[in-house]
Amino acid sequence: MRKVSFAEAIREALFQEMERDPSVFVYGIGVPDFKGIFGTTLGLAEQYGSARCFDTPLSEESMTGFALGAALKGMRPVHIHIRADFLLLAMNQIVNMISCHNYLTGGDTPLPIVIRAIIGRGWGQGSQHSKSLFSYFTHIPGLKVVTPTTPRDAKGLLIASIRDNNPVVFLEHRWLHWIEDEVPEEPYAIPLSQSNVLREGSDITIVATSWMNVEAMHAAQILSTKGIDAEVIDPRTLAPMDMGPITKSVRKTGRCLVVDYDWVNSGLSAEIAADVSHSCFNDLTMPVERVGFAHTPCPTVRALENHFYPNSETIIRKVEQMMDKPHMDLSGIDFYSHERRFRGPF
Amino acid sequence: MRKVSFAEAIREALFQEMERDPSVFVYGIGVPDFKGIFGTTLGLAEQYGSARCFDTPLSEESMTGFALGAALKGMRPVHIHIRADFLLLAMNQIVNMISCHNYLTGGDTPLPIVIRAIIGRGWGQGSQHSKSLFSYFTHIPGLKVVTPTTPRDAKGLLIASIRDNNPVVFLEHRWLHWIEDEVPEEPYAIPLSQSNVLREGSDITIVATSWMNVEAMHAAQILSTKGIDAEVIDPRTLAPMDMGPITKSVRKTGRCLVVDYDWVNSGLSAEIAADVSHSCFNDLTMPVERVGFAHTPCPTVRALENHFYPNSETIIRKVEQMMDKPHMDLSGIDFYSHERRFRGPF
Amino acid sequence: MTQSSARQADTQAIPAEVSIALYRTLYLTRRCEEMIVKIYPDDEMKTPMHMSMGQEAVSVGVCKAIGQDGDVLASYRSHATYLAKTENSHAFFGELHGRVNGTANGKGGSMHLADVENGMLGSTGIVAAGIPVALGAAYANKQKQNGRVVATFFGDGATDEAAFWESLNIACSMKLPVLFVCEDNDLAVHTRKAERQGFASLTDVVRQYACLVYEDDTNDVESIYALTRAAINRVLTEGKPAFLNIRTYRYLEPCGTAMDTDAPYRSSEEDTFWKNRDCVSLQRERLLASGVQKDAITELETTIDSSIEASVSAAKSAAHPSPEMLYDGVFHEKG
Amino acid sequence: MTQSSARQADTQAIPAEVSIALYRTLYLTRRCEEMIVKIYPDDEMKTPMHMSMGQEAVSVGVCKAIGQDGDVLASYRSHATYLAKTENSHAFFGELHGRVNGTANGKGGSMHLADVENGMLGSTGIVAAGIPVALGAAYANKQKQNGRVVATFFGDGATDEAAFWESLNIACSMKLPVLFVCEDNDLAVHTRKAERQGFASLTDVVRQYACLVYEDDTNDVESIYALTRAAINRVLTEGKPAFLNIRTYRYLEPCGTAMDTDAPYRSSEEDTFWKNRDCVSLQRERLLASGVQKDAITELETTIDSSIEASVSAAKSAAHPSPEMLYDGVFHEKG
Ligand SMILES: Cc1ncc(C[n+]2csc(CCOP(=O)(O)OP(=O)(O)O)c2C)c(N)n1
Ligand SMILES: Cc1ncc(C[n+]2csc(CCOP(=O)(O)OP(=O)(O)O)c2C)c(N)n1
Ligand SMILES: [Mg+2]
Ligand SMILES: [Mg+2]
Repeated sequence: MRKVSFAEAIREALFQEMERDPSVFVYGIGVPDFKGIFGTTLGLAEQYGSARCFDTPLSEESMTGFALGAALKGMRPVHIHIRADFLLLAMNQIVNMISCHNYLTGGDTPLPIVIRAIIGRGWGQGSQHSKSLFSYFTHIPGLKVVTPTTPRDAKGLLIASIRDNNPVVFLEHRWLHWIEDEVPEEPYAIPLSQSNVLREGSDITIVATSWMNVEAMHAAQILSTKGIDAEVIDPRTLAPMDMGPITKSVRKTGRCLVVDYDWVNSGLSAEIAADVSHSCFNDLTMPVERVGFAHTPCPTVRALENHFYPNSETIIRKVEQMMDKPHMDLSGIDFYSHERRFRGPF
Repeated sequence: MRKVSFAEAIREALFQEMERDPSVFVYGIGVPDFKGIFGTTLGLAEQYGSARCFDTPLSEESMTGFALGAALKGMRPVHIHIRADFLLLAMNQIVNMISCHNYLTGGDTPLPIVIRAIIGRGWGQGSQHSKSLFSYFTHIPGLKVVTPTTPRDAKGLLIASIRDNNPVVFLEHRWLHWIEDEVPEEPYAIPLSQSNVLREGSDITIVATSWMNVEAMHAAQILSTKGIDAEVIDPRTLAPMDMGPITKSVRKTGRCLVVDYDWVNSGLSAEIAADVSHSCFNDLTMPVERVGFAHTPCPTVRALENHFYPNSETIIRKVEQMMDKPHMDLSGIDFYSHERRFRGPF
Repeated sequence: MTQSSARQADTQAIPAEVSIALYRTLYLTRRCEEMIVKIYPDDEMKTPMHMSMGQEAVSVGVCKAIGQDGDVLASYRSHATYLAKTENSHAFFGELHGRVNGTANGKGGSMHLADVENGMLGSTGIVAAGIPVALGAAYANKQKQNGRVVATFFGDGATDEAAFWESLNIACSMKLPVLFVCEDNDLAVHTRKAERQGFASLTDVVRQYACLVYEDDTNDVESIYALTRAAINRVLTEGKPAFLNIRTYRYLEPCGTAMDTDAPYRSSEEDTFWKNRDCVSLQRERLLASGVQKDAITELETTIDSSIEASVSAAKSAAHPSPEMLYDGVFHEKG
Repeated sequence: MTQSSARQADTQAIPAEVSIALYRTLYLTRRCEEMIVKIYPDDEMKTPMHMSMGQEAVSVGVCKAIGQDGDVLASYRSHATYLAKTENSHAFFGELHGRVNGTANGKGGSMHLADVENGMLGSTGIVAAGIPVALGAAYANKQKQNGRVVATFFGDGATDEAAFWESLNIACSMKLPVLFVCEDNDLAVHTRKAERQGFASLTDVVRQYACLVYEDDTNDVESIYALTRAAINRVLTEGKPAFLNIRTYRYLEPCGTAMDTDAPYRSSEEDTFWKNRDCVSLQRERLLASGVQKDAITELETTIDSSIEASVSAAKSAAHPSPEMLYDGVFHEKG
């Protein structure tokens, strides 16, 4: 099968859904410009016209409410933000308005809204261009939250999100955009709320979100050379989350490490850890461990950014500690490939 | 000692701090009007003038940034919102700006900002006037989160919050305003980040937030008549939280129930449960249990509101299940006193 | 940029049946609220009440002008807007009573009256939050070229809020068929416009935008109706939004069913001034003056009164939602 | 409401030493950025760069006018504002290099340059988010009656945002001593004002507010300085805010150090037009024309050049923050 990048898979999903259904439209700050949101929206305006793919004033709050109004009149809006941090300007519309509008209007009001936002990292994105905000959305009843990791999932989950009759917050880590893998050409939907076992293993269960799956897979591969067999699970949909495969895995391994791409305190990792600690109380041979951002604002300088973000090495060190293994020699292993790939400016 | 209401204790704290320090000022929508935010700001404008206690345009986002600017110039703003839900309009200023401004300016910039907001309940407050949003703030590095339960704590913690050189989100449950208890007349500060054991007990540890402490204490009292001795702990400061007394208690009881006044999923209850499950792994005789809002928007109609909110009965039922006790006869017990007390309109 | 203003729109051209229909709806909204005032103390409607009383002409005039096909977003002061748009006092009282025959099984209550199918897209308890929603609905109508307009109702207080200004700019920039309807009662809770506004005249600011601007201070439903009809024509032909600033007066406390005429923020001159131009009485007098028989009016009123009684009875005898219903409708069922 | 406009403010009254100081700072900012362009490819400054190049006259003119005592809030396009306010190229290059001699040990980087003690209250990566912050600082100054003003810098794109409109209203309503400085380069990333604005002229809208309005399209630092001095005088005597709309032109790509003159959103006529009125050259020519010796200018330039070299060396030889420093400063230590 042909291989395409995650970014290209997103773009293909948008093209195919706009083609399939004239009620789909795509908009946001900079969406139709010649950079096209890291290339993911390039060509849409040319193909489907400026009424269905358009730029907007810098007005995140109002352009989010806009999506609700359009959905109420039968449209399927896809609203794009170049950074998830900017969603903090739209929380009122997302949480106070969109999340509960179906509930407050009798329960039979389709609200097919997709809010796509990109999680920034590297090259000094700093405190205001690096948030993921997973738990802000998973906390709220009425919102679905989707975080694809692979190109195939990116396309299939975006198509499923667009076709879903509920509001979906769709969060893409910027570094995933460059990953290339096999992606079917024809349109297809991957059902939401299905966790995906990325790697089977018997010693420990690693539950990872978004970019952390890349780190977890890398870690698992290195760990396997040291005789540790890790299972890696990507929930893909963070809300409503499919806990089944996670519980099943922990029942098997007796150990669980949650690796979230967010702050730990009151984050999604807390929910997964609390849930696993509860449902696998008799299976766990040790406490569930959590790894996430350092509890500080994201620093700009690389020297500290490297300590702010967990990576495969963090995961390996945690796992070796959990497995009661001696300190492994990891010299010679390259842990920062994607970060090196990205050389600014933004 | 004289007894005063929680609301009166808040008002007294504001008076005494404005008296002590001319850099303290108090503002927000409706703050100096004749209703005075449920009476908590009455008289301040008359006493200290309209430059230090003032009304504002309906502009939550900007009036929050205003606090940051004033703090940067040496003032101590207290910004008041009549509902916590309205903070969703100010998330950008709180999270993207205020929480990290000290970090981004070298770490020695005092930011003595208090954001007081009231959590609504009852009489059909409904989905947009009932949020507590605890985990939205505890998740973010650089913010302190304070939720007093008793009148004495209300005064002492508000004074401590005003004197603190960091941004504090101070959340008051509306029903607590009516509670009367002993409160010292002179100004005093209760240190932040000190959990408070409201009731000692040996069978089970109940960690409760805000209003849920009232329910938990009520439940504990009923449980004691049935031979169950519950320890009730009020963290009071939700971030940074003092986990010491909680861990100590669970080591003693072996059982833990977290009763949060918020949604359960990815909420503060997840953090406490994950943390206790981790630190008390060998002490827990059963999984940590959690109780919170139903995972739905808050319904307006009382018939459903009663099922949306947990109360003492929910707690008792959960505890009896955890303690493996038979279903208790609770007939004749009045579980909704405060709700009955409150008869609209808002 | 074209600017228009009509302090007293031309009401001559309004056909008799429209005049009567306007009165019927005005009377319906007034009487529904009088019923609320009467039975609220019974404590069966456990929901905050932001009463429209005094301001009904705004909702009635505008909703009748945009018609059944039009779309509407209301603020939390939603009673008159909901009733003017739907005339459905059954679902209205059902919702206020928290019963399964309400608009949302009681889950919404007074602040969230809606009837999406009939163009009542929603009401919101967050000041100004419905304004952006109207933009998207207007965009959808424009895409569908269905000739419909959206009206979004909000108070003068809402014009302090960020969302109003962003939305005004967006609507003008995108040339959306939307009516911004400011129900200007001079008050946000207890605070006057003058204490909140950094300009002398809101309409003078808005006139600088690429939209139509209309003003009315008559409290006369026909004036508002005529002005809205004129606005709609131009919105559709000229392809730009309109801003309607309509002065009016709130009779009751900001939230609740009591009179607060003695409260410190009120003035009795103002109260007298506005009650002398009560919108329901004005229209009744106009009908009488135009030759409609008193009996005909009384009959119309009696019919409405008994339908309101029927709505209240229906609400009271309808069931409360069952506990399981709490969990229904968090997500839409079809995926 | 008083309205003022000065397309070409009176620059006659500017003393020679001020003219020279203005040039010095302009030259400093320009040369610092030229240094960035030169050494950015070395990959030692791992931080996004929103370059001020072309627009320096706005920051320099305004910051010199408000003086050392004034307070400033910058956007993410903060280089010129930071340097004009502090003239501290050492801390500047330290921060861009992520070193402990930077403004925040490198934790902030290019988008968060600040020096609170010296009135540079902060820079922000969120469009428009610094505007409300300026209000509170202005309130504090007003309370202290210290006669200081606050200037908040933002782009034309920021005027689309909610926060701008709320803040303008608040400042006017509260009569705050604040200057709203719009650095109008006609672009938000690649999008022109005309595609984003629902009005013909921003200043015409703002003129309806209770504030002073000034416009400038000269790109001439003395014009901007004189206009800002005039504005400050009136802000302090008349007790109201001022809005300054200053047309200018961005030379480089929206973020990054490359020229993007060929990008589809650019026009070469525009480029030529603005580069013919380059603010640094304009001021240099003025000095020469006014009789300042070429040698004196060259000497001044050489001094600055070597101080910039020194700043870069200092930055390069300063330490990176140690890993433990990650956790410092999340909270302020004194409680
Ligand atoms: C965002 C937000 N802030 C504050 C409130 C509290 N509040 C409710 S009504 C109101 C005044 C609104 O005034 P206006 O828009 O003029 O409407 P009116 O009540 O006069 O109809 C306020 C401040 C709210 N509901 N939402
Ligand atoms: C709230 C927010 N939305 C979007 C962005 C992305 N963004 C960065 S710069 C910019 C354009 C800003 O234009 P303008 O205010 O005119 O400033 P200029 O870059 O022209 O100096 C945008 C949209 C952002 N940083 N913040
Ligand atoms: Mg009003
Ligand atoms: Mg610009």
